[in-house]
Amino acid sequence: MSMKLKALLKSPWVFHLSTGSCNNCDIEILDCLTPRFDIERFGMLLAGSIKHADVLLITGSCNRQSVIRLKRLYEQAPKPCLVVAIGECSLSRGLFMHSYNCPVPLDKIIPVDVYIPGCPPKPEAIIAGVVKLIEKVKKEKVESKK
Amino acid sequence: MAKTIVPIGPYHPLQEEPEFFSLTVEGEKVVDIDVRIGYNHRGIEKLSEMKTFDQSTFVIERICGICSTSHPFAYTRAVEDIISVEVPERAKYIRTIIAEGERIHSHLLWLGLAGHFLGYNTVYMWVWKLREEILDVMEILSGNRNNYAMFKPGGVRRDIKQEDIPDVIKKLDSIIPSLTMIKKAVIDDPVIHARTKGIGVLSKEDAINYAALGPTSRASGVARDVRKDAPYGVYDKIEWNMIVTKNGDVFDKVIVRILEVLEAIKIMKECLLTLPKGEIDLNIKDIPPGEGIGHVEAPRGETFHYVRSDGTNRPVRHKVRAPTFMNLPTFKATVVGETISDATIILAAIDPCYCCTERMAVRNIKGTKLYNGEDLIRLSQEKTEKIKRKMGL
Amino acid sequence: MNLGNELFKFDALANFVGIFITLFSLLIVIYSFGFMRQRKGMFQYYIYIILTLLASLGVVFSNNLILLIVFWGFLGLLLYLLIGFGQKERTPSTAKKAFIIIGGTDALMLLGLAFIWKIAGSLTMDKISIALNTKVAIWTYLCLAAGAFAKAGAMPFHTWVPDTAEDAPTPVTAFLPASLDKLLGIYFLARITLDIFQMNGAMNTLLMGLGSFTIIAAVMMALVQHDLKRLLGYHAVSQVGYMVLGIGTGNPIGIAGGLFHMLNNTIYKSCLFLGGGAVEKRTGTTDLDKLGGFAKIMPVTFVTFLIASLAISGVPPFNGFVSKWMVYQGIIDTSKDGSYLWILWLVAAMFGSALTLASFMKLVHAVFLGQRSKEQKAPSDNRKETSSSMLIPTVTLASLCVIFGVFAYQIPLKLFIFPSLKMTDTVFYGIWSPGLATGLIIVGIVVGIIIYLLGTVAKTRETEIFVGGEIVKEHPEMRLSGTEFYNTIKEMGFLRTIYRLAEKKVFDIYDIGKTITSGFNKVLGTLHNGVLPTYLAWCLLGMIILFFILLR
Amino acid sequence: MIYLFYLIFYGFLLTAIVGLLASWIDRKVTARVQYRVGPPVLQPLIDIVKLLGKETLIPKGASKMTFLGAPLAGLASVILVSTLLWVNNVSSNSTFLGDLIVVIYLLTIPSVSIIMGGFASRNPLASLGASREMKLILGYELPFVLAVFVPVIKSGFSIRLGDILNYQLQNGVIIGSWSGFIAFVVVVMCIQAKLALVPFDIAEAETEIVGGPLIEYSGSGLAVYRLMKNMLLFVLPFFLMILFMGGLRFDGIHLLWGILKYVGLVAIITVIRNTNPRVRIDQAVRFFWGPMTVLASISVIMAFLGL
Amino acid sequence: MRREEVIKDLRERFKEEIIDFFDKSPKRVYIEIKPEAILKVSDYIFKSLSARFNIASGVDTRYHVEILYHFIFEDINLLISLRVKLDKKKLEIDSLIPIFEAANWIEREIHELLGINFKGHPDLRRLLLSDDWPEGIHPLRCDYKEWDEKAIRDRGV
Repeated sequence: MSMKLKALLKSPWVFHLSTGSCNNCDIEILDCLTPRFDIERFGMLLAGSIKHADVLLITGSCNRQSVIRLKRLYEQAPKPCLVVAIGECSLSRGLFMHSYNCPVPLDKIIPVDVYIPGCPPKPEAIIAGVVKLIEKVKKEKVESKK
Repeated sequence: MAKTIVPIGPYHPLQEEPEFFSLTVEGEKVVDIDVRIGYNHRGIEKLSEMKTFDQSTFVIERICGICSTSHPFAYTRAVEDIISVEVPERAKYIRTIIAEGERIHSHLLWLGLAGHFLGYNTVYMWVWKLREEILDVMEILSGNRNNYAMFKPGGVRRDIKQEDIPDVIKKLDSIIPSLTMIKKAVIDDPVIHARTKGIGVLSKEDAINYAALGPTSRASGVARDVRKDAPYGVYDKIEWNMIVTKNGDVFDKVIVRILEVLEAIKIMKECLLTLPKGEIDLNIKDIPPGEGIGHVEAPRGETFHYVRSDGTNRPVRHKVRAPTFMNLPTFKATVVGETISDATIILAAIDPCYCCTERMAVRNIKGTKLYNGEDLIRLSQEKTEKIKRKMGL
Repeated sequence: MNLGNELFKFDALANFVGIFITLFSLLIVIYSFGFMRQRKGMFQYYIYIILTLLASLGVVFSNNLILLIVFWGFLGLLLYLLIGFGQKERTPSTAKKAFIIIGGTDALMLLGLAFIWKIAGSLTMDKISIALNTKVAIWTYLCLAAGAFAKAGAMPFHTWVPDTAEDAPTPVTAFLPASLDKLLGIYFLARITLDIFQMNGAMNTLLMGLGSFTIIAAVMMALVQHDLKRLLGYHAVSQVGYMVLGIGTGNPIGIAGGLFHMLNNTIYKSCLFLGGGAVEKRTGTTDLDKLGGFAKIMPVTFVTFLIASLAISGVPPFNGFVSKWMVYQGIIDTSKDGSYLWILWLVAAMFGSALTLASFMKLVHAVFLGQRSKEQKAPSDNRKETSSSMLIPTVTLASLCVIFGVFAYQIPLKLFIFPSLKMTDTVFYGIWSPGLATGLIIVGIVVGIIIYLLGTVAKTRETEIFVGGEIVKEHPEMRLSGTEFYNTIKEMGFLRTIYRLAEKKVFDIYDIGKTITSGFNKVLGTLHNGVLPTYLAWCLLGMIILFFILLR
Repeated sequence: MIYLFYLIFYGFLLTAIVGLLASWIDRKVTARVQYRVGPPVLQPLIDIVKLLGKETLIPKGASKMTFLGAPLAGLASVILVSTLLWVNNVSSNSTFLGDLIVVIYLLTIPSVSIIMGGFASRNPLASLGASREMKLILGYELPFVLAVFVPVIKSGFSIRLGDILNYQLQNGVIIGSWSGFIAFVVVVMCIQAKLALVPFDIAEAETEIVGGPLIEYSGSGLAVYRLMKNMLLFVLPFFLMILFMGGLRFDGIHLLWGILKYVGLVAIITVIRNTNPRVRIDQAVRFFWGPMTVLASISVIMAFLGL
Repeated sequence: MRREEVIKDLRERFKEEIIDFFDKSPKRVYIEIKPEAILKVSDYIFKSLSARFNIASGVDTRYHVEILYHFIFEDINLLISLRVKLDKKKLEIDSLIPIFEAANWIEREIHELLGINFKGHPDLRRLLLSDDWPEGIHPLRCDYKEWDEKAIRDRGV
């Protein structure tokens, strides 16, 4: 594995995108920064601009207004850029599947690497999810080398 | 002169939720402001009309993660208003306890975020550390950190175990000294004074004209609180004070919220200590035709639900009005004339909650089975446990 | 002794100024081919330019003060005529204003000349040497300095410069107020200060005070301007402050710095005006609100403009830094005389430099960077750069900025400045070695480039800007023109009052004069109401007063 | 040639290493203040290496040259400044006269490079942030220049850093005198602003304008900016040490002292950063033009009086 | 003013305008009034009786579109809901903005979700629905049907 990829896994800066959520997942993401969980231990930071982001944490049920912007934002993110869907809403839209304003699930819009279920997932689950993401990337790299 | 718009949002670190503010500026001064919401609209009112009265509670809970008690509270009260029943005494106490717990965690959340917005990350971290304690308390009481799923029309879903109460009270007591310390640190800091005093003043007239609610209006000297005006739960049986200040600036809003947290801890403790024994649920089966209104004081102000039933097991119409819906338009009165830096904190000062404002709609389509909130929570908890085990935590 | 030697002289200072006057005239003529194309009266225009060149050379090389003043006055007239080529409504009144201020100070100079004749009995420059110990001598010096100040545009005679900059055609502004008038004004100031008079401490302090004040006041005005050329015009004023400051130090390095700054200023200021003119030619406006985003369309103009901006802001390694640095050295040297005021001048100069940087950052943003305005978004316009006749001068000047900065010691100082001051480099008590520093900066940049190459800079991707995820195209107003960047400072405490007064032109010597004159007119005018009995009454009153005085 | 050696080894490599370490100290102390654990030691380096591996994005329609060139200019100037400082410390007699002014000028270039980068981004928020940065420069430049001249006055009107160091070697550190101490306080505040840390991180205010000038930077450009900022975290306190605290000496116990001084300065900066909310830009400018300038003037007058 | 007085006052003052009066419970009163009178009645309630405007809610019943304006009298803990029934052919009513600003957003919301035109509203822009939502489709109407063919309504697993 190259140095740069190793570094990416050791300092994933996350950007948080809410596409019509109930706020709980978003707050749990913020919670991850706070003393009890402190994701800065793993080198994770919450980035303000999407151009600094390595990992997009996406919450919410992808409503119509967000979907248009979400696609554009994904374009704007520098690659390699990983996507994590957080919470039931972004997995399958959960309760909101039949809402007139939530037409498509997230993975039909942009490719998703890791799903973290829960409503809302606990901060531990979010951290574990991001750790899984790292493992997944590592594995993919190893496999592609074979 | 050319019009210049500075965008704030939709995906802005200022807000967890997406909203788009366009500030028309001259230099750093804001001369006009407009907002485009709708990034969070999920059509909950419609969805609620697709579900049974009981299922609706879960959808209503997911209107907003922070107000996940106020909305079901107001909704259940609206349904009970249709039937014209009173819930059992113990259920009332439990409801009050959960509602106040939510108030504490919501206000602490806001206080931390306000510190974050001002670049005072130390306050943010300290307050959120404190907030974790409250979440622990809520986890002990309801089993969940958020989305407590405690409410149902006619009562509460789960009981509070008697053996948990001493623990909870100890935890609540342990919060007070740290909170007092933070209160002092915030109230006495000269830089915070410089940043918040006299900023974003909402006059009393404006507060009435915009029908502002909750701490926003109480900071402007409008002494309105549903808990006092139209007592529900056990607020009429317990001694507590309404916090009102006069100036209506950001600083007063901070003060109101901090003091309300202390009040809420007081109420919660008293409720826990005087919790009566008895039933917790009426087991309501049928809802007669009619319409009902329920309104409660959420952390951000009055939450208002209107439910109409036609005798079937689904609501015909369910109208949700969150406090932010009324508070947010006040920015026209508060932001104009201030600088961009101030605009952000003023916008934050009403503690906006857009997911409430934009409600998801709740309505059932026949023949489809949906997961309800409890399922989701169960799934997530199992998942978390699995992950925990795997990680060896 | 022949008449030629009596009337003209060709010493190093005059030669050096003469060379650059010729160079600038050449560049301006080349530029005008492009800029003034398809305008009327171009024949006269070029005639005036050539006459200006000749008159300027006359000023520089004349050894006789009378001859000098004749050329000097002639220049004023030519300035008036050249401003008249502007196409704005206000142009005539601007031309009048410039003419009156310069003409007025010319009169002061004549007065000074008369004094000199009285004191020294000669008007041949290299024969006069007056000590500033009598009142008359001081007044003489002040009268002559006023002329130099008005020409160069130092405070308090500066007010014609910004107006001219805004209303005159750009080549004219670049030609006269920005380059020739600076050269001539400071040349004359250097002449009277160095050769004709022997300065004393008090006069030096006055000069330095005026210089510092000019720097700060003018640049503060420049900070809040909305018009490209007017902003540059205020800088044309503020830079004079450094030259006056340098000459006022009275020690060799300071004077050398002042003269070098004069040269540098003309280079980058003309470059700025010409670059601004290129933008004006292309867009038809100089309103900063309506410009923006030209860096991609006019890259060459942008680079030259940027170099000149950094040079004027005194960013190393460009030429502006070297001369400013010499001026600073000169100021610190004055501490040897036991003066404590030097720190005031030094701080003013250094802070002025920061303010200059600020206003140029604003300018560069408003014109070349940032987003394009609605007015300039017309898709039909696919032209790239401006014509080559407009590019040659700017590129030449910009490269001069770099060369004179990097090889400051080897080329301009050694060839022009030191000989004209008759000093050797041993006078220097410490020299910044720009060549070495540039080398090190280049190495630093190479280090940066190596870091870049380690990264992925080779394959870049263009994306939309991130404004929080909103779609920018739907909000064309979502751009900052930059004109209001410094409103915060403008609205700060006492500055607000000063700015407000300045907007009312309270500090404009021309307007003060106008107010006084028109006030007199008004008073006198009310007396003439055309009614016969009133006049009779006045007559009677006058007679009574006369009788009273006479018969008392 | 000796300069080239200094530049590569001291100016760039050593500064970068110490700067990255200092950045880690800053983050770690911040985390400890906030009851957190904080990042591992190599985190700042890892961040930069990671950024180098990321894609470099350029905003549509922006001038690529300016956008990518601005970080380089900033980095180069920081390297140059740090070289000058090191040369002064290592062999204090081999520098040229007037290098203090050169250093003061060069120290504004990193900010200017950030401003240019922000302007070149074509982003309204970046423009706003860059304009704030410029206003901040205007604000702190006045007291900074005034306060920096206190050591100059004290050391007998020499504007050579080496002379100031030698003076302190013989007569004790400048911070030991009253005027020196006041000037030191002023310069610390100015350095806080130069480093764009709270309470003066107005230009990059995350929660207002999303990182301001750096909003559009990604990949290599951001890496260079971050490296530059980390190096500044060494260069500026080091400059302060030379002016007020006798610089860094390499003989035995003095080296330890020097390191302690440096760590102490970084700690002061971190503590200021963690105990204040961000101020508004007009408040910041007012703060610098008001109290700070007055303090700096007082220290200058006191220095003239020999206090 | 006590509860009875308020009710009596309203009943007498607006005899003409009141169609139906329903005294549901001590805290809830529903008054149906003519649509034309909404400005007059709410002006009196808000300004003279100084009640607080809670919210308006629209309901699409099969025959009419109803709008309920909820006012709360906080001192006496009474919630009065003014009900207006609008004919489906002519969905128009006066805007309440001249009386209080608070009606601004809710009218915009009802306008887009139910398609009611508020006369005199200064800007009836979109509030909640997305930019690409088609004109003339109102999700809270009874006859609302899925219009987006691309929408996926299953779990997709």
